[in-house]
Amino acid sequence: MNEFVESRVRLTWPDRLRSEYDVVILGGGGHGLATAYYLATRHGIRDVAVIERGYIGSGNSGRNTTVIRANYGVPEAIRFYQRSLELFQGLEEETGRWIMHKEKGLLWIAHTEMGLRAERARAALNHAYGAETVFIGPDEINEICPQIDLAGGGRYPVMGASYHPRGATARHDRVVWALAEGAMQNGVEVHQNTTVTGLKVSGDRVTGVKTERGDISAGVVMMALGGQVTMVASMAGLRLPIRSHPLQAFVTNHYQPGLDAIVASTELLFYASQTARGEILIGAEIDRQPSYSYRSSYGFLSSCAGRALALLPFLADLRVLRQWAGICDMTPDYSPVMGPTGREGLLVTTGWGTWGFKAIPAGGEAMAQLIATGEMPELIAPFGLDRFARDLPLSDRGSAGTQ
Amino acid sequence: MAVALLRQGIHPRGGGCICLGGDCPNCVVEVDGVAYVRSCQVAARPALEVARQTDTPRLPDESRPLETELRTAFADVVVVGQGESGLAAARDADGTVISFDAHRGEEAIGLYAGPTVVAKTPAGMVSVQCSRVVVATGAAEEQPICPGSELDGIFTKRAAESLRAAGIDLGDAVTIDEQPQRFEGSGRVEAVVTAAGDRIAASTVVVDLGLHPRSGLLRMGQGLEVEVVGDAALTDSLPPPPTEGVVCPCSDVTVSDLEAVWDRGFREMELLKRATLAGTGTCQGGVCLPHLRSYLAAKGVSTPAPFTARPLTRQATIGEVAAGYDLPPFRRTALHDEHLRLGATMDRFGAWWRPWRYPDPEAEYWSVRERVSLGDVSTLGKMEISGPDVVALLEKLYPCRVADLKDGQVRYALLLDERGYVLDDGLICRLSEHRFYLTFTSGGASFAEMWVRDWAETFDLDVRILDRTMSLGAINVTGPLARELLRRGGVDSPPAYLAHVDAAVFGVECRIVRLSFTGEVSFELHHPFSDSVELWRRLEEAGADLGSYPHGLDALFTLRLEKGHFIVGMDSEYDSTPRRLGLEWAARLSKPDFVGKQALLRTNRLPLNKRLLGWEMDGPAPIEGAILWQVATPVGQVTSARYSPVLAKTVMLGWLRSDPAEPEGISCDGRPVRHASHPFYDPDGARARA
Amino acid sequence: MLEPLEATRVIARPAALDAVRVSPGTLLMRLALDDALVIGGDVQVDDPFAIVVPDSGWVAWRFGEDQLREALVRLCAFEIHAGLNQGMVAGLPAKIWIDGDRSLVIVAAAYAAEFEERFR
Amino acid sequence: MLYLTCPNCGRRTVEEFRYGEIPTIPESITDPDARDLDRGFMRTNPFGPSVERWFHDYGCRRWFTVTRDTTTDEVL
Repeated sequence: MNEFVESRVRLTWPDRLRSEYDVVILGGGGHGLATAYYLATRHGIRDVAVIERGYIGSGNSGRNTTVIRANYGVPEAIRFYQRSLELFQGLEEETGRWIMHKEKGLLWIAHTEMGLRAERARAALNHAYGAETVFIGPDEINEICPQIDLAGGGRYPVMGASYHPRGATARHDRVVWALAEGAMQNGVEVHQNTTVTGLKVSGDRVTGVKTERGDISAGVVMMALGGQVTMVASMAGLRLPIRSHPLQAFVTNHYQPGLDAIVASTELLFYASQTARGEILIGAEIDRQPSYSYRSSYGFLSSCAGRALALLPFLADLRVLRQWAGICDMTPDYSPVMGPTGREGLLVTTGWGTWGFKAIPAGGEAMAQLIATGEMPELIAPFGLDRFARDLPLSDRGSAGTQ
Repeated sequence: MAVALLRQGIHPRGGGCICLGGDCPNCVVEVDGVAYVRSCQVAARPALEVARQTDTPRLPDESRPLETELRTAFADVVVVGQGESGLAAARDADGTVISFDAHRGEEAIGLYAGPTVVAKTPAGMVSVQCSRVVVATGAAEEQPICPGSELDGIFTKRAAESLRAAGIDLGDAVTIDEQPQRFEGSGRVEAVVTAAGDRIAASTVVVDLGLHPRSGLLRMGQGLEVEVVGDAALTDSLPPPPTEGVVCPCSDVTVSDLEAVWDRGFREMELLKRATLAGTGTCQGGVCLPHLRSYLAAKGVSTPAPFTARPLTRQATIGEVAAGYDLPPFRRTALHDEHLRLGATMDRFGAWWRPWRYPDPEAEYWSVRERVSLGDVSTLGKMEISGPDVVALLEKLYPCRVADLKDGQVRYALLLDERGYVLDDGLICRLSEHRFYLTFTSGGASFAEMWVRDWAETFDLDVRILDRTMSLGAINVTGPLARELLRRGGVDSPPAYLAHVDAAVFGVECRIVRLSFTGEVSFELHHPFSDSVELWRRLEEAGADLGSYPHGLDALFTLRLEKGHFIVGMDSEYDSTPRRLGLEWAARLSKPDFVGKQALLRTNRLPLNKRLLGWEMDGPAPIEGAILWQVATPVGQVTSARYSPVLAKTVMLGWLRSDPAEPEGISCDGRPVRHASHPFYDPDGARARA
Repeated sequence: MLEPLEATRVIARPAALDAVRVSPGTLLMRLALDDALVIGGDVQVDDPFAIVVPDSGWVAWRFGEDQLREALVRLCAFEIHAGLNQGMVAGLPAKIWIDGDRSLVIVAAAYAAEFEERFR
Repeated sequence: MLYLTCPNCGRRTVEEFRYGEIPTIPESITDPDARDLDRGFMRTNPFGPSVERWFHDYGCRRWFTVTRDTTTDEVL
């Protein structure tokens, strides 16, 4: 047996889909399950069904590159992701499950004067809002990650970096399972292989969902759907500020631990880290064209590999195991959307772009609070869908990690 | 290589059933420092360094230079596999055919849209774009799943045939054709216990358990023009459900692991895979997939589909897949070597190399403020545009008025997007009634061309557009003595402030555009790329006794900041409306229409949440990005901060994100800062207009 | 074999460009319906709004066709045909003119140094 | 590896192009502010055929229009 076999989580599946629940959550990924988990464990709301089209974690929750960090570019986001980072730190203890959480520090490398300026500013802003980040020079970078070629292959000299020591990774699937188990133990029903075919609408109010297995009435319906949210929202006549783009990544065979930090470059547009199992995981920017296709491209693999090698030449002889794609829902301001939709009874958590995994606990916690209290929690109030009409976008493109 | 090792009595990995077909992980070794190499897929050559691989190899300490290249080819048909059916498919195909033969070391590693087949070959990487792919990859032999399967001395039927053909004596080999109960032995197999329970002593066991189509490429090609022939097209019959032993040799997953996670509720193929990591190793399910399916089928899961096939089907290294990729190119202005000659430190700004600093930064600054200086502004976006509808187009594109510009006049303008946010800024120069010359920022040039063309087509306007960014150089001659330097170049009537003329400077035809970003008299000399060096040198020579010294970007950032000029993307943000930037005058809302007008009308009614303001403080400049504090609360962030030599204080631009009333008690870097109106230097612009 | 290219750029109505005739020895590359790069000769175009300007922002390399095709197998991912080809070559925007011994690769002069390094 | 065919230059990999959206606003939105807001921020995000503009960045530098199935990336 390998040490990574999941040996503790126990998933308990319901026999049948009932026709009524207090809360129905569409999407059995990290955000949907975290919301259910916090509803059940923090608010005692247990009459909850999570409806999942495939298996739990089959969307972006199982396709991302598992980085946890809080070093964002606008104060509202820094506070939110810092909360998430802290919840992640306590998640193993809280659930009693090994999610392979490991703090390893994250380096965002700058190669030009403009890059230095951006990383200094990032460090200053994050420090001010409580997400520990410092600006460091090449010597310190070399100490933290000796594998980085400080000459950047001659083209991308390493001039400095913002360093975020609490940057971490965890095993994406295990986060999903720990939350699913915790929710299930507290009475939440998770229904896999259940496709939503429509929303039940009465006037301006959403009263439930229609599925291939029957209709469900619900006091509150929450959409936590990666990739499909535009279509489901349109069932309630709702338009969203979302465009769905593929995001690709690839992974190597496994090796002994050795790449201790998470390394990223906003100019080279890639980031690399080593998983608990020892694979090197490398991701890059989103594909430019909106698409729902999960097909990988060789152009991505080749260019991402080439860019990673400019900074981490020791990767050259590692064997590529597989590549894959997820579908990222991108908003115009590169920040998520959480909260009411303008349709009574319908809530949404979306726009999770390339930063959804790291937000799972805080997003779930806040959405659960919103459902339980009916009040928009202060932490996520700036992320409401109404921010566009109020002309208060949260422009954070520079923090997408890949932009 | 595997055969060569086995000939010497060495099992490449120490044990495990050998297939010699590239389907299992049981022959992986480290070759020349590269781990996870299937020795059955590599030709043995002298001087190759082969080492036994541990379960988890070390990361390499360093890399070796890689000579691999990627070649692109085109064909009507690509045939992957050159067994009988592959050969037939290649023979019968119409048009041009390219075939890959794994036996010659040509391994297709992925099938992508197009269709495009990428293969690793002894000659390097190959990418073939084609109309149709024929998958003739054959079938893999089923591996034994039972206790003892990790022993040495177990071979598939085909492997045994290959070894015998290579003259290797397999001794007392016995052949079994059903999954055995177990193998016995220590290190090397000593006996096999068959399904029927018979114990047969043997030091070599050949397993002939059936075939499973190598369907990875086919599954990867779903939705593409892909056809499958030969054994790869076999219907995949399930083996008997595994009962004991290692199912996935890559990740070391046993049947009891499957049982354990099944009991815990992991009942989907993907969940079972993810919870055990079966199928996620070197062979990507090549060994375990049939057995996992069979396991689930026995549990009552109806016909579990194989898990998704993803590239790469056969492995390549990161260095190999990077072959043929070229990093984004950097641009050089025509004056690149001049800057190097002058000792400049070059830095990249967007796509361009630009002089950041020359050896004497003080001279850079003071030559502009007190004498004359040259700056290379060739990177500015430049566009010529003409046509009957040109005024109509520009009136739509720019938030300022355009129609009233007279020939020879220049106007500074913002460019807004449809949300009313500032996209870029630059100049509008009117050449004649139907002809204009536009400039954009260095970073915005490429987008500007797309933007202008897009709107011209959207409005169906009759215009001609030529982007001249890369074909014209531009030199900024700036400082109180700029006029004198131009006079020496033969320009007796330089343009007035915010005007332009076409004239020769030292014999070089220039469009001389007068404005001021530095705060002093400034003439931008736009000229043919090929004349740049000549013009620069003549200006340099003629300016020597005027005290001319060139200035780079770093000095320019200080000079412009003293004038309070913001820089798009450095000081502005995604949601910077003219109002937030304090540039409401730049958007003429009385115009009938322009891109972003409706958005400005809409958002101007909303409360103002943040403003870009001027700030000053004593002492040295804080970092650009420093936080503005009101007592202990962060209320904003500095975007630009420079110590101004001429003003003897620090001047800054920065966003205030709190109540926009007059801010008080603001500090930065532990020191008090004052809100100050900008321009900080020469506020009425007398010097620039002089 | 690098040479700076002294050319004329013509932006004009497509029909006006269609009607342009150039003298023998002059190379007219039709970059787009309304866009031509003219090398080695004058050009008259019947469009009062045409933009006709000297364009020295390019550099060219001369090759024999076979030599060029062989190199392009490594440097570009599209199929080359006789006449003008435009696209990504060695990671940067390039124009390829295929015409026997007069075959050319043209890139913006700003990319000359990068291209030279990559073309090897 | 998505391919697009530029009407001027021919078939190229997607890396040579830049994507441009054609915004579609429901006719039911008639209020000028609401239309403007929808145009600026809301997206139809089609699942299936999508009419869109592409700019041939590395070639002729002109826009063209294609219909692409966003579920398969196939150009229709």
